[in-house]
Amino acid sequence: MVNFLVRRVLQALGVILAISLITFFILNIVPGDPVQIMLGDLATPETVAQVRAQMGLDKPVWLQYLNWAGNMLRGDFGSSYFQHRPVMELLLVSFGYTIRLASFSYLLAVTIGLAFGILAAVFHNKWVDKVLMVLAVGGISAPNFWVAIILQIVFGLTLKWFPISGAKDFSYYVLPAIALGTRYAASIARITRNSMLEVSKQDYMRTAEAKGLRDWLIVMRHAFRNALIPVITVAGTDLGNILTGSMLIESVFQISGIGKLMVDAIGQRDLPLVQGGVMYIAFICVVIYLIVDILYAVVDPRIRLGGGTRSE
Amino acid sequence: MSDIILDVKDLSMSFFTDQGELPAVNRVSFQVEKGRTLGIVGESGCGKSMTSLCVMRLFPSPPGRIVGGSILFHGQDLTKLSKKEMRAIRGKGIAMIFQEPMTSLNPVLTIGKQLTEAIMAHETVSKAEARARALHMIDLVGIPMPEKIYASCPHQLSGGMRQRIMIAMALSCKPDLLICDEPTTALDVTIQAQILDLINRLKNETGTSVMMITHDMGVINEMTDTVLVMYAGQVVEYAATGELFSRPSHPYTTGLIASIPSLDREEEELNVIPGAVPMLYELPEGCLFCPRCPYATDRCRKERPELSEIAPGHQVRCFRYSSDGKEERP
Amino acid sequence: MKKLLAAMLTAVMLLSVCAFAGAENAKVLRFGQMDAKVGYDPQTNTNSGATTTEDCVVEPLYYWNDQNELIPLLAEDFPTISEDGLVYTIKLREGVKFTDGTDLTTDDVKFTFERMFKPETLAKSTSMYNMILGAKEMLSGEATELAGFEAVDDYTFKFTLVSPFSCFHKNLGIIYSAIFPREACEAAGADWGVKTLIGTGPYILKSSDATGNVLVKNTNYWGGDPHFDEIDIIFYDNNNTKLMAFENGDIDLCDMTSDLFMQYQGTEVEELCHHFSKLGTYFFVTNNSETFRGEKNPLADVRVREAMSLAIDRDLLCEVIQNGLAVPATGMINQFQLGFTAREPYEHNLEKAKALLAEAGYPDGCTITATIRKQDEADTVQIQSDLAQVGIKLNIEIVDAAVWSSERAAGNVQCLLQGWFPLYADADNNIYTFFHSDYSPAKSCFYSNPEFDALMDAARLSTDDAERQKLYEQADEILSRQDYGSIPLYYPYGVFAAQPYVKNFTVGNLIYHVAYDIDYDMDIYNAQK
Amino acid sequence: MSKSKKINSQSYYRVSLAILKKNRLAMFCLGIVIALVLIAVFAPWLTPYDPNLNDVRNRFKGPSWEHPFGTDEYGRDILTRIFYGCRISLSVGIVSQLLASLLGYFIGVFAGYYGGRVDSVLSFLIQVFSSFPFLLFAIAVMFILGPGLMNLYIALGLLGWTSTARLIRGEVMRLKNSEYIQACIVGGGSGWRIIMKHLLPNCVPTLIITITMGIPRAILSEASLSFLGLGVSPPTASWGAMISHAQPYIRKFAYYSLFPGFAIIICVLAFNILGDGLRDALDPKLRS
Repeated sequence: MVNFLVRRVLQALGVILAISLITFFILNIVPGDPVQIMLGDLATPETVAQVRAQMGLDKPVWLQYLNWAGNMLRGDFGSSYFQHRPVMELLLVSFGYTIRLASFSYLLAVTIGLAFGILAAVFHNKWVDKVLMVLAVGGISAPNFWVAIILQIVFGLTLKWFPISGAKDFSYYVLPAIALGTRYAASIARITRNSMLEVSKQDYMRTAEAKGLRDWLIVMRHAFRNALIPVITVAGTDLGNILTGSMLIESVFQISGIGKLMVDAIGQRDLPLVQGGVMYIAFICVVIYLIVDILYAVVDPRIRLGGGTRSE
Repeated sequence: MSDIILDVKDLSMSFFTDQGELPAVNRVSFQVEKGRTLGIVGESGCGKSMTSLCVMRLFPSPPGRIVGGSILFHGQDLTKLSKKEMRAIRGKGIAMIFQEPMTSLNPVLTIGKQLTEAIMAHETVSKAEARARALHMIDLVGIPMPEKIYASCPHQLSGGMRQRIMIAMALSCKPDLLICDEPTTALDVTIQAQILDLINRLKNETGTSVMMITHDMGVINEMTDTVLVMYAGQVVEYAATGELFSRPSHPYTTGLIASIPSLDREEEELNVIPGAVPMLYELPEGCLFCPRCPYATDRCRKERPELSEIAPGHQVRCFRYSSDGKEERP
Repeated sequence: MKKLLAAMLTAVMLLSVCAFAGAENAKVLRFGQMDAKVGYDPQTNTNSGATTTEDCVVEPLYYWNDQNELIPLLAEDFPTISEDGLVYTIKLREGVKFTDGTDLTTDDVKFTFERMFKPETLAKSTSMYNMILGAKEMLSGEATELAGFEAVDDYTFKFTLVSPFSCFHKNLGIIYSAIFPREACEAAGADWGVKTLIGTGPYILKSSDATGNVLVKNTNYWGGDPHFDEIDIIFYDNNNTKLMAFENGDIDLCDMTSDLFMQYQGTEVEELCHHFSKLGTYFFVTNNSETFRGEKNPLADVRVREAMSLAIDRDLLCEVIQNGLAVPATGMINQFQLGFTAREPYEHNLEKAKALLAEAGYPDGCTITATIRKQDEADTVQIQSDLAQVGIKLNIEIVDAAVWSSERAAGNVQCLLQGWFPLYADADNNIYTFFHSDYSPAKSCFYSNPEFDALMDAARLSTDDAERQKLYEQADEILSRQDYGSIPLYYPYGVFAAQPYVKNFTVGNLIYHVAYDIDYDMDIYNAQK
Repeated sequence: MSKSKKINSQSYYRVSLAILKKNRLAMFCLGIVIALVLIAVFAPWLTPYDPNLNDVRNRFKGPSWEHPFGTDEYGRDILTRIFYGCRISLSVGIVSQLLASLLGYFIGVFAGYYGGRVDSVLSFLIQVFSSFPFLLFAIAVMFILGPGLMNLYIALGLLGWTSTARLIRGEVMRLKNSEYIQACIVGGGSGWRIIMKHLLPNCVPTLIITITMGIPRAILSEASLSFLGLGVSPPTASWGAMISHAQPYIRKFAYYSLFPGFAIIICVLAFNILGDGLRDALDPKLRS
C-alpha cells in the first residue's frame, strides 16, 4: 500500500509540474499585454516598454518561468499585477467561498444522486425508474447558468424565499448549490443506477438472497458496496469539475469564488494570479484523484491487498 | 419409509417473454427423503437448475412465474409463502450452493463477514458466538488456519477453497436440505473429488438431505440414491440409482449412460446422442425426444407419452413401455 | 440565586437591544457597482469604479462638482498664474487634518507629487502632470527631487511648468493628484491603497474585501458634517443581479446600462431611474492609414468615410438601440463642452453615400473589419446592418478587453466603436488626447492634419476661454465635417437607479461622487424601513 | 482472460439495432436528432426571414403569427435564429466530438496497445489534460485562436478527448489479452495493421457511445463560452449567444431567453437519451 501511495504522489507532482509549464506557455502566447491594460488609454510606447522592463516581462520566457518556479517552491506565488495583493492571499479568500459553494452543491449532488440511483435500480423498469431517469437526464441537459438565472428570478426576486446574490450565510448558497448541483446529482444518479443494475446480475447477489438476508441488507451491503467503485470515479471527477466549473454560477450569484477570480484575472491578463490559480486548481484536482484512488483501495480489497486488477 | 422432507408435485414454471410462454419446468414431480441424496441430471438447458431455483424461489420473477403444482417442504407449500416467510426458510430450512465459486462470493467483503452474516440472519446470536460458529464451520469443511481465512478476502482463495466456504456458509444454520447446483463443474477433477467427499461426509454427520444437480453421470452414480432424468423441462425417467444404471429404460437415459467414456472398453469413437436439445419456443409435437430417438415411431411423433411405472419406484415416459412395464420391441 | 440570574439576563438583553438599536437608525448608504479589482491608490489606477471609493477618502487640491464646475478643495483659492503662464502659486487651506491626526502641510503635497514621478510607483496618469519642471527627469530616474516644486512656507507652494498649459490647474482637480499624508503613505509602502488608505476626506476606509468596501464617517471632517454614518459599496459584476438587488431593496443606489433601462420602461421602477448627461461622445473610429494588414485600406479615402457617415442612421441608434438615452452628435466635441457649437445634424442619405462610394472607386461596395468589445456589440451590429444597405460589408470580431487594447495600441484595428470620455469639461482632454497626430496612431486612427494640430496646440497654450472656444470650433469643423477623421455618432446620457428616499444626487460626468451632495429624505426613509 | 470473439460486424450491429428499436424512448430521441439535423440543413427554406437582417422598428414583438417565437432586440425573428442556431450548435457538437474522438482514439489505442513506457507517458498526458480546469483552458484557447466557428471546433475538440482516451485505453487493454488479437500478433501482423484493421472495429461501439455522449457536453460548453462572450462572432446566431444576449431582457421579455434555453435542453436531452440507448445496445457487457 505504501509504495502505491508514493508512486501516486510522485506522479501527482509530475502532473502539477507539467500543468505549470503548459499554463506558463499558454499565458505567454495569449494575445493582450497586461501592461497595456494597466496603463490604459494614457499609455505611450515608451512608458509601456519601461514598465515591462521593470516587471521583468522583457526577459525570455524560460527565464521568467524559472524565476516564477523558484519563488513558487518557496511558497511565494508573486503578487497580482492589478490588485497588488499576494496571489496566495487572494486565492485563499476566494477558495473559501468556492469551498462553501462546492461542498453544499456536492453534498446535494451526492445525496440526491445516490438516492435516485439506488431507487431507480431497485424499482428497475417500473415508473419510479423511468421518472427518476428522465429527471436525471433533464438535470444534465440544462445549461446550469440558464437554470441559475431562472432560479434567481423565481425563488429569489418574486418569491423572496432566498437571497438573490452575495455569500453571507447558509441561505445564500441554496440557489447556487441547486443550480450547480443538479447536473452532478444527475450524472451520479445515472452512473449509480447502471452500476447497481450491472452488479445485481452478479452471482454473489444470488448467494446473498440464498442466505435469506433482508432486502435492504442485500441492496446496501452487497449491491451498493460493489456498485460504489465506478461511482467513486465519477464522483471524484465531478468534485474536480465543481471546484473549477462554478465560475458561471459564481458570476450570476455574485459569489467571488475561484472560478470568477480566474475568469476576471484572464480578462485582465493578471498573469501571476492566473498562473497561481491554475496551479491551485490543478493541485486540488490531483489531490482529488489521489483521494479517489485511496477510496478505491478502501472500498475494493482486491486493490488494497494487490493481486486484483482494477478495471479502468 | 424415512419421512419425505421435500415433496414436489406437478411443478410447472414458465417464462412469459415476447415470444410467448416458454414452459421451462413442465409438470415435474419428485421427493427427497431425509438423509438421502436425489440427483437431477440432463443436458444443460433441460430445466434442472430452474427446478432447483423454483424450490428456493430465486428464479428471475419478472419474466418467470410458477404456473402450477406444489412444493411441500415439511408439509408447507413453498409456492404459497409470502416473501418474508420464504426468506425465513432460505438458508435455514433449505440452503443452496452454486456452480461458479469464483464469482459466488462478494469480492469486497471478508469471508468472515459473509459467514457471520448468514448465521445472524436466522439466529439472534452475539457477534462473538457467530464468529466462533463461523470458525468452526471453516474448520468443518477442512480448510486449515480458520483465523487467517476468516479475515481474508475471496480473491485470496483458490476455487476449491471458495467452494468449501460456500458449503460452510450453506450449512452454517444446519439446513434440512442442501441443494447443490453443479457444485464441481467449474473445478478441476482432483478438487472435484474432494468437494464431493466433503458433501457426503457432512451429509452423514448432519443428516442433511442433498439435492445434487449435475450433467455428469459419474457424479450421479457415485453420490445419489435416487435419480431424476430431465429433458427439455420434462421428467423422462425417475428411479433408484442402482435400478437406473442396471436397467436404463428411456432411450435418452441409455444414450447418456452409453456416452460415459470408460477406461476398460476399447472404443475408437465416443458414441454421441445426435442432434441438440430443442429450444423452448420450438418444442416438437409428440414426444420431445422424438427427433433424436433411434426408436422413434409415428406414434411418438404425434402423441406425447405419459410417465408410466414400469417397476416399483421406476417411472419412464416412453411408448415403448406399456403401462404393465413390459418392454415391447418394435 | 435564580433572581440574580434573571437580573443579569435582562441586563444583557437590554444591552444587546440598544447596541442593536444603535446600529439600527445609523444612516447607511448602500451603493452597488462593479468590482474594479485594481486596488485604491489613485496614482496607480485610472479606473472610474475605484474612484468612487477613493473619492470619499482622499482629496485633491481642487474638485469638479456634479455641475462640472472647478471648485477649490484643499487649496484655499484658484492659483495665481505668472505672466508667462509657467509659475502657479497655490495656498493650502489651513487647519485641515488627515484622519490619522497629522496636519496637511506643503510637505505632504511635495511628497505626493514626488511619489507620483518615482519610476517604481508605476503611476498611471503621469502624462497629465509631467509638464511640471523636473517631472520627466524623475520618471527616467535622473533626478530624485521635483525641480518644478517650491515650498514657500508650510501652507504655500509654487509649481513651475516646462511650457504653458492652460488646463494644468484643471488637471489638479482630478482624483489622480489627491494629496497623501507623508508618514502614513511611507509607512504603508506597497500596501498603500490595498490595506490602508488615509486622506483628509469625509469618510474613512474601514474594510475592503472581495464582497465590497465599508466607509465610516470621518467625525472631525474639516468640510462640515458628512451626511451618512456609513457608506457600503457592494460589488455586483453582473448587471442583472445588481438591478435585482436594487429591486429587492438590498442596495439604495446603482448605475444602469441602457439595455437594462429598456426592461424597466413602463414599470414602476422607471420612476426611480434618473438621467444625467455625460461629457463624452460615441464615435466610429476609422483607420485612416493607406494600407491595412498589407492590403489597400478603403477607409483611407475621405469619401468612403463620409459615405459611411451618410449611411449610418443616428436617430435609430439613439431612439432604439440606446433606448432614447442618447442625442445624435453633430461634431466630435460633446454638447456640454467648451468648444461645442451647434451645427445642423449629419445627413442620412443612402443614395448620396452610394454615389460617393462609386466616386471613390467602390461602385459595388467594399469589406472592412471591426474589432470591438462585447459591450459595443449592440451599436456595431446596427451599424453593420446600416452599412450593408450601401454595399459596405462590415465583419465584426468580438475580442476581450485585453486583446482589444493591445490591437488598438498596435494600430492593428481597421475600425471600432469607441466612447471617449474626458475627465472634465474641456475639449483639450476630449479630442487633443485622441486626434492629435502624436496620439492618434496609438488609437488605430492615424488621423493627422497639421492645421488641426496647430489649432489644438494653440488652444492648449492660451488661457483665455473665449479664444479657446473659437480655436476648438475650427478644429472640430475640420475633424468631423471636412476630414471625417472618425464618424461621430451620439452624445450619450447615463441613467442611475435610486430608491425613493434618496435626494439631490446627480452625476456630473463619469464618476459617482457618493460623498458630495447625496442625502436621505428621512421621513420617506423611516416610513419605508 | 476474456473470451470476446472477433465481432462479426453484420450480426453484431443487426442485433444492436434490434435492441435499440425496442427502446421506444431512444427511438423517439433518434427522431428528434434527425429532425434537428434536417432543420439545420434546410433552415433557409423553413423560414422567410433573414436571421441577420435588423428590423429594429418591430423589436421585442411577443410571440405572434408572423413571429411564432417573437423577435429579439434587433427585431430579428427568434424562431429563424433558433433554426440557424441549430446549425451552429449541431456542427460545434459533432465536429468537435469527431476531433476529440479521433485524438482520444489514437492516444488511447497507442497507450493501451503498446503499453510499457508508451502507456505511462500517454497516461501521464491524459492525467495532465484531465486535471486542467476545462472552461479556463477553453477560454485561453479561444483567446489565442480568436473568435469564430472554426476556432470553436478546435478549442472544444482539443479539450474533450481525455475521457475517450481513457475508455479506449481500457477497452484495448482488455481486447489485447483476447486470443483473437494474440493470434494476430503471433501471425506477425504489424502493430499499425492490427490497430486499424482489428482493434478499430472492436472500438467502434465505444466510439459511437462517447461521441453521442460528447456532443451534448460540447453544445453546453459552447453555450457557456458564448455566455462569457467567447462564442461565435455576431451576427451569427448560436443558442448560447442568444441566451447571453437575452439576459438583460429576461424579466420583461422572458420568451427571448426561454426559447433558446428549451432548444438547448431538447437537443442535449435527445442526444443523452440516444447515447444511453446506444450504450445499452452496443456495449457487449450490458447485452446479457
